Amino acid sequence: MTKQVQQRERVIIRFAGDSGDGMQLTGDRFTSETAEFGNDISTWPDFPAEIRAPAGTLPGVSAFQLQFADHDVTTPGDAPDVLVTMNPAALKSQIADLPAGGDLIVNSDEFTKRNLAKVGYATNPLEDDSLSSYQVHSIPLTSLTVKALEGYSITRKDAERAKNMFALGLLSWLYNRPIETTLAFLERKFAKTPELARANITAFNAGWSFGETTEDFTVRYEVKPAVMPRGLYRNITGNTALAYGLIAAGVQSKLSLFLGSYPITPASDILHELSKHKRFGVRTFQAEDEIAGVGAALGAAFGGALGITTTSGPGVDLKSEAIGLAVALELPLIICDIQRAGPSTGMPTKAEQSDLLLAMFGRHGEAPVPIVAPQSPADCFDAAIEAVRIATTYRTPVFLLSDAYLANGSEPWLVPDVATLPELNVEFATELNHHKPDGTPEFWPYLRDPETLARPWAIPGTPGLEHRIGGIEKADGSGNISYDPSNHDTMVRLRQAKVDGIAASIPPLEVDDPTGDADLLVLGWGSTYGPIGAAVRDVRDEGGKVAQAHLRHLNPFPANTGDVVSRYSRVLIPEMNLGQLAMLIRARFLVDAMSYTSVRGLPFKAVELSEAIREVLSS
Amino acid sequence: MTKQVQQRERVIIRFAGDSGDGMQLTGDRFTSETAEFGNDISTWPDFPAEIRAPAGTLPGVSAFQLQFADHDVTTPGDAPDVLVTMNPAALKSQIADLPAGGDLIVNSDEFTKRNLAKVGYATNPLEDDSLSSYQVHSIPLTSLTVKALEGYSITRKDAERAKNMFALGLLSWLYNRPIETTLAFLERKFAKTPELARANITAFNAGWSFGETTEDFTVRYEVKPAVMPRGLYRNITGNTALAYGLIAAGVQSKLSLFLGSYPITPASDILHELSKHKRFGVRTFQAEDEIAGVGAALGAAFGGALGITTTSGPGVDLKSEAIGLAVALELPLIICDIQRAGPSTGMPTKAEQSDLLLAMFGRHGEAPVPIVAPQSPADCFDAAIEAVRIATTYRTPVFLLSDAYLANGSEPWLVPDVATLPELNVEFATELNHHKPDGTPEFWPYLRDPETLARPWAIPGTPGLEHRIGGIEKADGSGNISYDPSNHDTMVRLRQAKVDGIAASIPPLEVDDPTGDADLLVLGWGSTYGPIGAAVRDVRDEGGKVAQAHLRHLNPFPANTGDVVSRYSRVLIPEMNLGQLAMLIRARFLVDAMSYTSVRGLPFKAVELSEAIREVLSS
Amino acid sequence: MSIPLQGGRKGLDLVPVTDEQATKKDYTSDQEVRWCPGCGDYAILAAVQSFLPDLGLRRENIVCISGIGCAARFPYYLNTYGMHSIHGRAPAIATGLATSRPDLSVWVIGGDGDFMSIGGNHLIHALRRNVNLKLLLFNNRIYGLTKGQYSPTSEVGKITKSTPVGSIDTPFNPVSLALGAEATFVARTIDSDRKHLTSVLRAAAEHRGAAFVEILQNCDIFNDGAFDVLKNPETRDTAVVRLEHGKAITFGANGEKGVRLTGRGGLEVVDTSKVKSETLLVHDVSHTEPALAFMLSRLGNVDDGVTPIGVFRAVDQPAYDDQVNAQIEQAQAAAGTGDLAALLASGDTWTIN
Amino acid sequence: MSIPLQGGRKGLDLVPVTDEQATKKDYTSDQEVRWCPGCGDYAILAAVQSFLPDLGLRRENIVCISGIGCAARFPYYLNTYGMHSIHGRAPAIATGLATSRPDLSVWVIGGDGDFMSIGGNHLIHALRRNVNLKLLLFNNRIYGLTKGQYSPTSEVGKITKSTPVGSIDTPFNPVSLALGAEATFVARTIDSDRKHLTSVLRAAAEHRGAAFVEILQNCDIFNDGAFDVLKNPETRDTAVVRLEHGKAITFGANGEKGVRLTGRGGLEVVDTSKVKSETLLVHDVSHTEPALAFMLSRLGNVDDGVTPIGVFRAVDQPAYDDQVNAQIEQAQAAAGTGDLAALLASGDTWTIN
Ligand SMILES: Cc1ncc(C[n+]2csc(CCOP(=O)(O)OP(=O)(O)O)c2C)c(N)n1
Ligand SMILES: Cc1ncc(C[n+]2csc(CCOP(=O)(O)OP(=O)(O)O)c2C)c(N)n1
Ligand code: SF4
Ligand code: SF4
Ligand SMILES: [Mg+2]
Ligand SMILES: [Mg+2]
Repeated sequence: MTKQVQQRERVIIRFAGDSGDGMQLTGDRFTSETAEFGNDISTWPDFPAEIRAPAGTLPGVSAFQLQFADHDVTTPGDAPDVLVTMNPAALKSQIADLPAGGDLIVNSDEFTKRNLAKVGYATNPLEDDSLSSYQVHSIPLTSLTVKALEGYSITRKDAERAKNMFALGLLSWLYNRPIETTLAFLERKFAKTPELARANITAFNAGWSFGETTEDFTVRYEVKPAVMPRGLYRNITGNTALAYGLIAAGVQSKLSLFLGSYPITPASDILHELSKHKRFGVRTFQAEDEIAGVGAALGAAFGGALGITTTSGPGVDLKSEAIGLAVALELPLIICDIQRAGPSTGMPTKAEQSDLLLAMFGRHGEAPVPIVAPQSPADCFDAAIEAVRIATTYRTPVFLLSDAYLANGSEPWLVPDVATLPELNVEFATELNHHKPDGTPEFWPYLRDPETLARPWAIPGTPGLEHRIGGIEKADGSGNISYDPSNHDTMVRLRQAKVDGIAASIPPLEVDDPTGDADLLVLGWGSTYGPIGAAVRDVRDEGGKVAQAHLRHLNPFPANTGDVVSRYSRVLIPEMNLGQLAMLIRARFLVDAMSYTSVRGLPFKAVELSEAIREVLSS
Repeated sequence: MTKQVQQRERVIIRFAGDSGDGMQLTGDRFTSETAEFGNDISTWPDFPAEIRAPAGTLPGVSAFQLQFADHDVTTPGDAPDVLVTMNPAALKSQIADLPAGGDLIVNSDEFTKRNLAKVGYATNPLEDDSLSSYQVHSIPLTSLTVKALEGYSITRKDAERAKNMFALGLLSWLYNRPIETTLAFLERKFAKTPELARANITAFNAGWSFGETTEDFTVRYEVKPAVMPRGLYRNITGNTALAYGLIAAGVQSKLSLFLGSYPITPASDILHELSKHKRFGVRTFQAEDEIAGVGAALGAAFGGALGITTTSGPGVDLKSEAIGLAVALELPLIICDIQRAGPSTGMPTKAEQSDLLLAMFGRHGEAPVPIVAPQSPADCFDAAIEAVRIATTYRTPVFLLSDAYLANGSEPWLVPDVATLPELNVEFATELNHHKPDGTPEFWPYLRDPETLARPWAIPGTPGLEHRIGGIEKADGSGNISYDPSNHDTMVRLRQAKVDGIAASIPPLEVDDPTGDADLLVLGWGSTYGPIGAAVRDVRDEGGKVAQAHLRHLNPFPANTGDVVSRYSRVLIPEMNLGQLAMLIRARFLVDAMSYTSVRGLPFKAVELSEAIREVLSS
Repeated sequence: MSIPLQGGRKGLDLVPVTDEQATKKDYTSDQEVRWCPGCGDYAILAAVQSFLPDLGLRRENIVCISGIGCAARFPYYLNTYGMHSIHGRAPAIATGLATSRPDLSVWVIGGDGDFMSIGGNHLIHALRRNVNLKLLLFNNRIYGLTKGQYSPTSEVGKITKSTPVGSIDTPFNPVSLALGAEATFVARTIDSDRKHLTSVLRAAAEHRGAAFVEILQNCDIFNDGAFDVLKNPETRDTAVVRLEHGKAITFGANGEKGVRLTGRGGLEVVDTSKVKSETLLVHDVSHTEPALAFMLSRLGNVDDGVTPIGVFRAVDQPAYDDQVNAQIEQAQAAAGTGDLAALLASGDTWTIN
Repeated sequence: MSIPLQGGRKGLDLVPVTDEQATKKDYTSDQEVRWCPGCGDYAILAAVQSFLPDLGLRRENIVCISGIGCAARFPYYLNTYGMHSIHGRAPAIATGLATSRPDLSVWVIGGDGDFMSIGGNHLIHALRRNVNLKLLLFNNRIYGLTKGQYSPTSEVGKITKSTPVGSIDTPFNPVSLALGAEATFVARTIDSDRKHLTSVLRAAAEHRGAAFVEILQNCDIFNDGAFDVLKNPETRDTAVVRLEHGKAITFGANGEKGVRLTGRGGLEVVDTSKVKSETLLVHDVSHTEPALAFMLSRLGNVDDGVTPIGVFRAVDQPAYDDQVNAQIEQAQAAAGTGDLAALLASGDTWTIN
């Protein structure tokens, strides 16, 4: 049977199943095939908080959504076109997101009485009328897979497990994906157990053939490759990009990396990634807690390393005091906060942007710290380099604010040419820099560079520059302990001026205002870039006039930020918090910025934002 | 020789000497005598950071300033009328504050070559012309004291030590203070060594007589008692008042106090004070660190105690995570932050108001916490009770923001009648409060009071109400773990609404605008009340029109705050930070509030503020 | 196994009892248990739910406080009062609760990350203070909840997500650390040995002061089989030494091995058939000084070492909370309960008429 | 006193040396020393300033890191690189420095509050990891800088500002705690005994890995005389036991007392005139297992106990930082130093032309 082929500009697929069903792997593989094919992609893995909640329960559902298109995509999409659910729990928890008419692929084998009861289905939704508004493809994925694998000398459990490859095969057929990367991947993954490799490949092929033969699918879809800049691409998650950015910054600055970290979701993968790169001289220290993590990083920074600490909200709380010390010591330090939903333990695997004010103000005393935020998974690479640039140039701790959504989400990344990476020239002090009244030369650890206000970085091992630094207030210049009231006032203002002065080194805030006459500016920061961009485009497509700007630097703001926000009669700031950036903008520039906030642990949907924008436009 | 007596409305005296010279004690005694006499008083002890820096050095200087008057005083005064300096270090470090023509009493015995050299005096200032603009009374205090004590069987060291009592006697004579309390005090203090008691009394009397007889002093001063409300008075420091306020709140609420604390300057004295009051059932736990301190207080709160933790900036940093947990648990908890100059270790004995934004935002996630700030030492009593009222009524952690200046400063306190203290009725839950769908009653730990949005406080030991709480997001009502996106959004907003709703229970912000037509409002918070009040009065005395308001509640603001700040065309916010309240006011009400800031570790002087006000008025 | 009791149920003296016989069901909450299938935590939960009713306490007077981690999910499943707090801080939180509420039996649960890594300081301070807490360490030698990093109890060379070429730091021996921290009650047991586990928990419950129990717990997912040698019927008899108070220390399927003191200040494993039985070390949990218990705790630290389980130490020393309360009672007995009016009017006062 | 050296100056192996003979003055900074007159910290400072030059190291390769407290002011006075950090965190900060800079000799200074209270966890973890740090605990059994609260090493019943009717918690024995935390080098000495102090510091310096030294230090102002019995010529000979490697443990003015093992797994003090000298315990710092050292550490914990000083334990075990660096070297030796372009282009890639 030849199937009809339909063209699509973009498709959104969501795989959902039990934590044990391998949905993340399935999603990853489909992503790879799709990348290989040349579509633009954006992905969003959505883990449960539990390691492995009891099989078949709602909390155990693990999902992976991706959007791919023949054009530039910035989000994994709002609502899926195709929802794959491997069990009743997945169906129950995800079905509300599938629009009427959407394709629903269901593993019917799992819809047993017991499994249905577990999640509170009184009747089998595959048999009652409740799914009538969808295109339901009820397929016994498990038994088809097991059947396909008869003859393989593997356990029944292993055979059943391969059902995700069957599903992947089916979807790969449906969207006509290239399958080589997956086959190669399976060979690699099961290199030690060739029988399993063969079985999984067979399951995959069986899924593909099932698509070919079953009458259930009459249409295949084609999504043309996107037009993308030429070059070498790979798919990359935010956490990997961030880790690579740090390594690249280490190479560019010729500083050796020292990571002091304590595991915490969703930041741990950066520790895992960096611990693999010993060849780059990266030292990773899994500390006893977050305080020791940042402390060790600061100690390493004192010794001339690029000190880094990675964590999430609860860890930032704990690091506050040491970050304050870093402010006083004026040493470079990178604090990566992969934000998650708070307060307290909150929802550890879900995303939120609610640590902005913590990063700004979460230390006693006046202790300003620059803040940089990436806007997409791949952008974590550049943002990390930028954070290192600021930290090393200005000798200051820097916050890098990512979030759970960027951390685990992925997108294609045009692998940069190393020659084009920013140069980060860091020089350690080697010379005495001051004279005593009697003319003898001496070393002043707090003598500032007149332009950057940075102090010299004189590391142990440098003869003649022996000096002591500490958290007690220091005399301007000499760095000796000083309780002089005016000196304290001077130093407090100098530290602030140094951070404020960074604005001179950062590019102006760019505004995307194609018609040039929008009167609403939508301003964002961080991971909302994708959905805001999509929403703005949608509104513009309908003729709405709206400008968009996105802040990479939250402290200090780019020098023109005041001009930008004052230029528009209305400013809308969507945030996944209760309006933290809005507060800063209002206080600083006295503009009546409006907040659109949602604190659901989920990224914004483009539709909710476009709705919000439309509402402002029409008001 | 009869001396001339001159009237004075107010006098400012500063005692300064080495840490070992007993200046704090001298100041305390003079304060007591003056209180006894009936003047209004305000004091300001200014300690060195060192325990006992080497004798005679600048860092070892300890000072005590007080202002007393025949009228209401709100500050210890800007510049002393009389400066007592016990050694060259004291002279060198303090003399700049003495206005021309001021009285300078110097212990000439200490002006030896060695002591002069120690602080870098090339020549003896008592002998060169450098002090010619002051009324210098150069008196060999040490040798006069030793001479007066010849015949006592005490060591020479003890005799020398009594020189502070000689100085006190002299000053007591000069201002004609009643001496009974001091004599009684010395008897008490040296009860175990009667010879020392007698010696010190003799030294005191010798100082008094010296005043009578020496020709150096031709004038005595009289400062009439102030007209003050009738009643019983005592002098009280902020830390003592705060401790008493907590004890009173415990009595009024019938909750037993549990303090979990780790020593830190300038908060330790609250721990010391509370540890004395075991008769009130107060349990004090000196924890291994600040985290354990707040943790234990929270654990006690879970058990139905009034949980308190006391600290200063570095400790607040460390407590952030546990405070976030308290926000999630919605349990009452009092966090007393006795602010000191930061960042990092900063200047630990000096005052600053730079933890306001830390208290507001220093936790990950959206974790709002109410903030209350006392405005004078005695006011710490009332502010503590108010903090407890909010914490227990709304089941929330509350910040009480005092500072080093309030903590150690003192003023006369009209001892309140216990019968007039606020009633704090706290009720623990004892009953099931909800029904399951099938009608069986159950307990919902997060079912809120519709008015306050507070949840029930059901303490262990209550049969039938067994329940579990935690930091993971909870389902609205039942309190069970919930990862439901909408529920999280609801809960985040409910917690915010609960804190915002406190505004309904607090008095409106009062404005002092005598003529009613001022167009400048000076808005403050915390310990700046005294100097702002004094400055405003000074400006008004010259005919300036200026209104004053002082915020006791920083979060939420009183409901009318927006009205108040919008009513004035100009708003000036003096703060001992870089403009933290100003930021909140600007963001919230979009008024172009101006900051006047000083970060010198010192309280404002009234003159600098009146100058600042005048400048605004004339601009 | 004999349970060392200092003065009977001293640890529970002040906790109200009930005559109503409760059951495991009464101690089972309505929350779905969310550990991985096969996790050792299930066995511990079942043991605790079964054994608590036997203490005869009023259920509402039992409180379970935990930090964060898989283990720390425990309180949700126990139908008593409970708090799932923050990572590492449960011993501190529980200290506040126990100190202010002598009528409660307070249990603290944590994993090896929770108790030995981030919470190490609170743990050792709670032990030294001898706060009346039962501290159960679920030691799976791995970070479970964060998906498999090595922990401070992981063996050297462990390959995990954060140590791709093997960990390099010497692990803590939790029993040694607790003994070095002046703990008055220290024990070790195994998740899968319900009887032993229960008897140790009961001894802990009845101890007045801090009782520290290390429970070797299997993490099915990230460190499966870590304790197999102690569980496997073929190896366990020679790998595990069961300490029993008042009995000579022997092990092996038929007691063919024994432990005795060397003349050089150490312990050695001997064939019981080859030595006089009087020369074997008789276990005594009540030594005032912890040195011998410490020596026993090291038996597993050598190559081919054996792992002692049971109660290492149980000595009677004043509990912190009891003394806090005693100081209050003394103050009140000496001078009456506090009089607020008198307090406020204390010190130098004067009157303005 | 004999100094136990494992393989000579192993601890300083990687630190550059100099031929120029430095003096105490070279190690004295220009900052005014600000401790109270008479404080024991002066003696320790003088000892360190005098002994460091003898190590023959390049001064710029020595770093001193402290937390907060009177003791923690130390770095300001030593003319090396130094950091006065925050309360309790110095061991963690120093861990980062030592791990990334094998060419430095890193000294960590803290008081009993700094190391044993707020910083207890970092301390025990640094010890267990065996990071190449010299950790000097200035134990004055009080909080000096905050003006006199009791500390985790204060004796029970101590009356201080925060314990007006006496403290009630059992103090840590820092040596026991360190041994329980797997420390490879543990010693105790006294501020006023310059010779002993210096010899212990030298042994610590030369130890590779974490060396923990408890220095009993007098606080003139808030805990004066705490160690008088160990210093007073009339009492010290019977109160102090000087441990010397390879020698029988004796004390008393003329060695009339000795320490030996009991048959019950403990130690006892005996009259040397009444026992055979061979029965005395010969001190050996190099026992693989810390149990005997632990036992010695308890000698002071009983009534009329004696306080051993000297090196309790000094064993050769891989240092954390050395192993971190070895893993890096191995990785680089095996596959070359990292190639950034290759890294960025790793994984599944595709090309768009
Ligand atoms: C302050 C803080 N840091 C880190 C984490 C992340 N975290 C949660 S549990 C855990 C460790 C889990 O290991 P363990 O305590 O051994 O418990 P297990 O899961 O193995 O039972 C970590 C690091 C956290 N929740 N909070
Ligand atoms: C986070 C923090 N908590 C508390 C303090 C206050 N503080 C400074 S030093 C100290 C303890 C001092 O005792 P110790 O460490 O024994 O040093 P000593 O002064 O006795 O030498 C304390 C509690 C602080 N500086 N920082
Ligand atoms: S990850 Fe390990 S410890 Fe955690 S629930 Fe699963 S099996 Fe148990
Ligand atoms: S307070 Fe004690 S420890 Fe601190 S400097 Fe003074 S004498 Fe030394
Ligand atoms: Mg674990
Ligand atoms: Mg101390």
